[in-house]
Amino acid sequence: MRYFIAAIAVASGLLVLVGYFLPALANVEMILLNWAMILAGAAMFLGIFNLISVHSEKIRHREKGNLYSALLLIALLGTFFLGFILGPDNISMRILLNGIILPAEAMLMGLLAVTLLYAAIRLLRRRVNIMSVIFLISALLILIGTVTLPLGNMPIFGALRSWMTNVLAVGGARGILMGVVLGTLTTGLRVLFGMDRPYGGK
Amino acid sequence: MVISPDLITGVLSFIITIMILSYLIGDNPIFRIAIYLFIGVSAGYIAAVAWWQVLWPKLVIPLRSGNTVDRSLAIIPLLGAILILMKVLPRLSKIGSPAMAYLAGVGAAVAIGGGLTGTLYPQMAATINAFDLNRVSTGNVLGFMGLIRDGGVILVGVISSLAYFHFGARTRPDGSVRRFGFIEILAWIGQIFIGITLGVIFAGVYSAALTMFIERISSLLRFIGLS
Amino acid sequence: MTELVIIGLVAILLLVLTLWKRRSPQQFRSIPALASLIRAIGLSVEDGSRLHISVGHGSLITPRSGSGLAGLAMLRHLAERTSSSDRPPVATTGDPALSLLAQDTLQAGYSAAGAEELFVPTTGRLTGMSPFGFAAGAMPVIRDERVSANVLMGYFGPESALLTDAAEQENVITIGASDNLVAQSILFAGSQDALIGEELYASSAYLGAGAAHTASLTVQDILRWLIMVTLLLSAVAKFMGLI
Amino acid sequence: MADITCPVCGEINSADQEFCQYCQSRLQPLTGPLKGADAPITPGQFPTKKVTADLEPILPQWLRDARDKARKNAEEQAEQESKPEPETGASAPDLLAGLQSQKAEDEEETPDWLANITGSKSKSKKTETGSTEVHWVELGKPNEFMQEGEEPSISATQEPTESAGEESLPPWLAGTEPAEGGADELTAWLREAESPRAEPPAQEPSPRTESDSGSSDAFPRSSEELPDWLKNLQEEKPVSSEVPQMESPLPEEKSDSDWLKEIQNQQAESGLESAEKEEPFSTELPAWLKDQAAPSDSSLGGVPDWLQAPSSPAFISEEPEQKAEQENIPDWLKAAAPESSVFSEEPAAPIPSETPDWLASLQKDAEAQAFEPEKPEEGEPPPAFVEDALSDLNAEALFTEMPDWLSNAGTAEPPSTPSGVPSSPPAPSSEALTPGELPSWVQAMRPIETSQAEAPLSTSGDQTLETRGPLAGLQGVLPAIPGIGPSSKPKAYSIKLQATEEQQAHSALLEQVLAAETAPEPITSFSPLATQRGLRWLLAFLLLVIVSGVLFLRTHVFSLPVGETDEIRNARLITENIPQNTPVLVVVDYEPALTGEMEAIAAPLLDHLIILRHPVLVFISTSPTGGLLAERLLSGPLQDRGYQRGTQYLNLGFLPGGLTGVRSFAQDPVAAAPLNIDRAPAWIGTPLESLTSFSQFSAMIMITDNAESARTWIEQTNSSRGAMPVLVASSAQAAPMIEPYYNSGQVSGVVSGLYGGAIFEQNNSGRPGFARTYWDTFSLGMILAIVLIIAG
Repeated sequence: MRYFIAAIAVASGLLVLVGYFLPALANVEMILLNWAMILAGAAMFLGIFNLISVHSEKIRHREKGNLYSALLLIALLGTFFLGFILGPDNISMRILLNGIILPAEAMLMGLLAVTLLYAAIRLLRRRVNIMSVIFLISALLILIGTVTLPLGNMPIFGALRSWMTNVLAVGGARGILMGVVLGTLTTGLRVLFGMDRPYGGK
Repeated sequence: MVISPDLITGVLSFIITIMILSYLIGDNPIFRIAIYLFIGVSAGYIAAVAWWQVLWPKLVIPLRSGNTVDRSLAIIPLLGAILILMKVLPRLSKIGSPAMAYLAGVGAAVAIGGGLTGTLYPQMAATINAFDLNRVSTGNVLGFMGLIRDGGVILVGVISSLAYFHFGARTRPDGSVRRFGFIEILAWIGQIFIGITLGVIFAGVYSAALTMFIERISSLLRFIGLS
Repeated sequence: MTELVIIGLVAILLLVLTLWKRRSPQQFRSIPALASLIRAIGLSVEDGSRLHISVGHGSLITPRSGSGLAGLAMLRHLAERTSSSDRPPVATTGDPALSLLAQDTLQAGYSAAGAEELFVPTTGRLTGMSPFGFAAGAMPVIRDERVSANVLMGYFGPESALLTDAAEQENVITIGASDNLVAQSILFAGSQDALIGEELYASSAYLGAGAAHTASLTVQDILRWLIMVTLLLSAVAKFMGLI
Repeated sequence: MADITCPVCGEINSADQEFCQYCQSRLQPLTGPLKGADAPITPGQFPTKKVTADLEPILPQWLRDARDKARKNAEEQAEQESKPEPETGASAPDLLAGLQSQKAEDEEETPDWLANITGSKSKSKKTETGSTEVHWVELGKPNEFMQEGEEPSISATQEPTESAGEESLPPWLAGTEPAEGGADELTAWLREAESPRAEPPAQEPSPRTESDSGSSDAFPRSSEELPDWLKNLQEEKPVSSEVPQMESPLPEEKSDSDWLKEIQNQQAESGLESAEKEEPFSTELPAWLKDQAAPSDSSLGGVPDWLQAPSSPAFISEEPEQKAEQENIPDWLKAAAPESSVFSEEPAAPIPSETPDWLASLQKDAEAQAFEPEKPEEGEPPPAFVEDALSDLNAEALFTEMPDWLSNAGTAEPPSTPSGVPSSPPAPSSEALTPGELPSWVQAMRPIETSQAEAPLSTSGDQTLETRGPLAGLQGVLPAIPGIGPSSKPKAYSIKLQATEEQQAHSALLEQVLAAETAPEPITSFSPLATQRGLRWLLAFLLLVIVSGVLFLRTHVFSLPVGETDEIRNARLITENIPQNTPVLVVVDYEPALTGEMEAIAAPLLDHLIILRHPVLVFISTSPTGGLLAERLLSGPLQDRGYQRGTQYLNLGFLPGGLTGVRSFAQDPVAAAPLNIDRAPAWIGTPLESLTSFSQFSAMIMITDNAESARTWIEQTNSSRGAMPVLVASSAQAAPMIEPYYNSGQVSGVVSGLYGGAIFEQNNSGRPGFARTYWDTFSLGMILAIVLIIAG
């Protein structure tokens, strides 16, 4: 059984990969990807069930914060059935999006202004090495280059900011992204050859 | 009296914003209530969207009103979906493994293909094209020296930061595990470029967060009529 | 087609090196963050605290899945190592399919450690379906479940700052890695030890996940230098107008 | 031995402690004497054990032979003296054969026998001096003959120490020292038997120095003594052959005079020491048995032969040298007395001291010393032996009687063994017994017993327990203490030895291992930096005050950034050159979290586009919330444009599948996204109904907060879009990753962050938007960050 499951992963992966680069198999790849899309959609419902089971257990065992879990379950099920019945474009869903989801996410993002500043201030207390120093200096230069004075841009920093963003940072970004691709390549190949089996199996 | 949706939205938005803003003091029950409410609503909303914009058009409609080919093609993912849903029961979770294996295989292939075609090639091409003399004529760069400077800096940055990640090393006589001297030098230069890149991005994230902080405070002030 | 040839050669190289590495393991440069992670693993087992591993919210059907798969490989290894702990590790994700794979990975790690009966499905959790929903759902895990270390490995966005901040307020060590530069910059500044870029994919090899993982690093090194040489030669050729 | 380690809890207690001050288990009574016994407990002694047991039945036989032979001519004795060597060899097997038949029984009965002895011993323990002398008798035998003058001094010095408490050890040790020396000397003495005179002086020094050396030294030595002693005993095969030679010399009779003088002195003391003498008697036999048992064990046959003829003269020469020993001698000679001519005198010496003990023990009536000689002559004890041997060759009978006999001699026979014992002493006397001393007596045997048969020991121990009820409460295992005591003692002793020898090496290794493990782990680097709530609150307070204050004041102090960059200029030019009323694809790929920033960036761009070109906007998103965010964009920042869904814009909502969905949409937009966000058929009305391919869009505008989605759209639509311009409105956090696509020409124009939005805003018809509203606050927030980071 384990080999059968691994064979499915290997076969599906190889087919998609070949179709990715061979136009002749592009249609096959599209079909396989559509299936994957549907399975991902089905997995979404299982994810909902996972959320429900985790928090319902908290309620059942009266763990810390079980009342919050109850609130989460009510909001989850209420929103889902509302959207399931009325559709995602219903006015009620818009209210939920603009009244809860959006302000919550936006404010959480806004909180990062404090947490990131806090982290930057304490960075050199965590690690004192050349990369951390360069990190802070470049961040400061970008911030300074972004700021304007009442009378106009900061004289030199504006141009420096543009050059750092378009040239200096690009070199490092490309190097990092290329390295990430190399890691992705080997990781993906391990899965394709069944060396890694995130779907289970020894 | 009919309450306008905008008013409800505004009130909800104001309350949620205040509740989450209270996190600045520290983790507190008000903040917890807000985030659990948010998690539940967002999950329910996304699940509803997934149903209406994924499963409905791609699975239900073909099965209901599709032709034979569409139906036959929809049966396989339907079985896969059923297998995945079997994982609801821990005892039957193994049954869903084939479907998850399928997803993992496709994901690996997409990651490889996307990484090569979407990142590696374009980034390599861009690095090489930085030395394209034609760009001087098009005015994309500040003259010949500018092309040499920018292209050279980017090339050095790419190579050195790539070298920074080199993993292979050897044990020195003194017992320390180090890379070859040449690689160490390149890596040292690379960490400067990496530091600059991360610093620039960090500044961008901070400016984005600050913008959102301003937007939220502005919305609060607007709601209470102070702005 | 060229890509397929390259991928095929890389695959053959990986397989050959995997067989070779089993006989002659190779040494790798030291990565402080991974040394801290190894200590964190031992600590969580000794003091009965919990290890929190988050594999992010990179969907499997997007290019972001690469980091998610790497995070799962790490999760598998950590589950196998810490399954004997009083409080087994908990894995959080922001993508439903990834959460299912996380559960399967945890279960596989437990069974490999001979403790499959100790596996609890709810230790593989989907804490939220949107990036910030996922982060907001993972914050209580860090705060309430006596976590001794956070391992963030996968695709994250700016929301990762919420996780590092929650861990920082709990005085809990955080070891983070992501293929997203935004998350990398945040983790670099906000976590105790940050893994940068490609190091994310090396973590499992450094923890002794096996010959395949160490061979992967060697393959990456080989490809790395091929790319560097190609870039140099191509740049010169481009400058000379040869291509 | 200043301290005593509790065998139960291992705690250190002062030597004068009778009970462990930690666990209240008894320390002294049993362990004290046992220490002496423990000493001999070594593997080397193992063989001697059976000897003693086996010898019991034999003694009577050879005693009878000795008597018979004593009646014979002196010549025969001389002949027999020379014979022993050959005889021992020959007789040994016979004797052994007889012994072997009894071995099993003996072993089983030995416990009983020991139990009886224990009983008598316990009584002797009561008297301090007794205990010391008992030790003397037991261990010092070989030396006794040489420690005349010292004996009294030793006993005198040690008695007080004992009275102090369980310090029976020192005296006992004092006694053991000579024993040790004696053990060693015995062999030397036997070897040098040919020159007996030279021996005594030569041997005296060692006992003296040892006895004087102190108890602390003595104890460890004592543990070593018996092994040597037993070894010597085992070596007596050759020794026995020599014995006759040394016994023969008459000159030793000269020593008798000294011996008699000492005896007389002792008689004077006997009155004082009468109580003490009781023990010597009880212990004499054991001691006496030792001497017999040892040879009998190694060479059973040799012993009798060895003792038959020369025994008397041999002892004559030895006894005078010790007071305590004189007490033994009589018992000893009870069998051989008639034989030697000297005996007429010898009895006199031992008698005075013995008589009272004898009568006390047998008849509980003190008799005059004059009678005493008779009794030995009467051979009460010997008869007992003889009778036992004669009446019953069975060793069991002998064993059972032996204890009885001993207990009688001791005048106190605790009902140690259920069998046999009761007949001997009255109950009261048994109550008076203390278990402490017997072990010391038994020690010589116990090691052997424990090694082979613990049960018997335990039984004897049980009985000592019963006699001492309180102890039973303390240690139900007390019985085991006599048996286990010895084994536990060596434990403590061996631990000390290991500590000095092995533990150092082990500890060194352990230290190295621990150092190797712990050294490289800097725990400080492991524990994260402690949080600083104060700093966090300060930052939050400053940001809140600055942002809310400036927003409330609505200041426009800070000028918007000037200097349109290339990517922004290109973006503006493209929007101005898009054909009129053509479909423009707008990808809304950002999370609600960044709505504010993205709207501030995208609004000016879209506003400029709508105002100038009136395009038909087709919104699509790879984010589930993108559809409603697009609606929010049109109903918020672009509200003034009054764009209507269906006619002026189309909201396709969520495009699932990420990269796959984008690719399918690039290949066939209509098929990939057939429905509107409200699930109504899309692509109706002009100009959308005519749109069949992706390339028919006049432009693609990406509003995204991450480079991955931008990359996905750029890469997946690369082959489908042809020359279609691509504009990107990106969050500031994604700008550095999107720049490369602009540099590579895949992206025509980029507007990134509030900074870019502010620049674009100044060039789009000049109407201020969010950028202007936020800019002062934004600049102050940036300055605050700069200051704090530098200060931090």
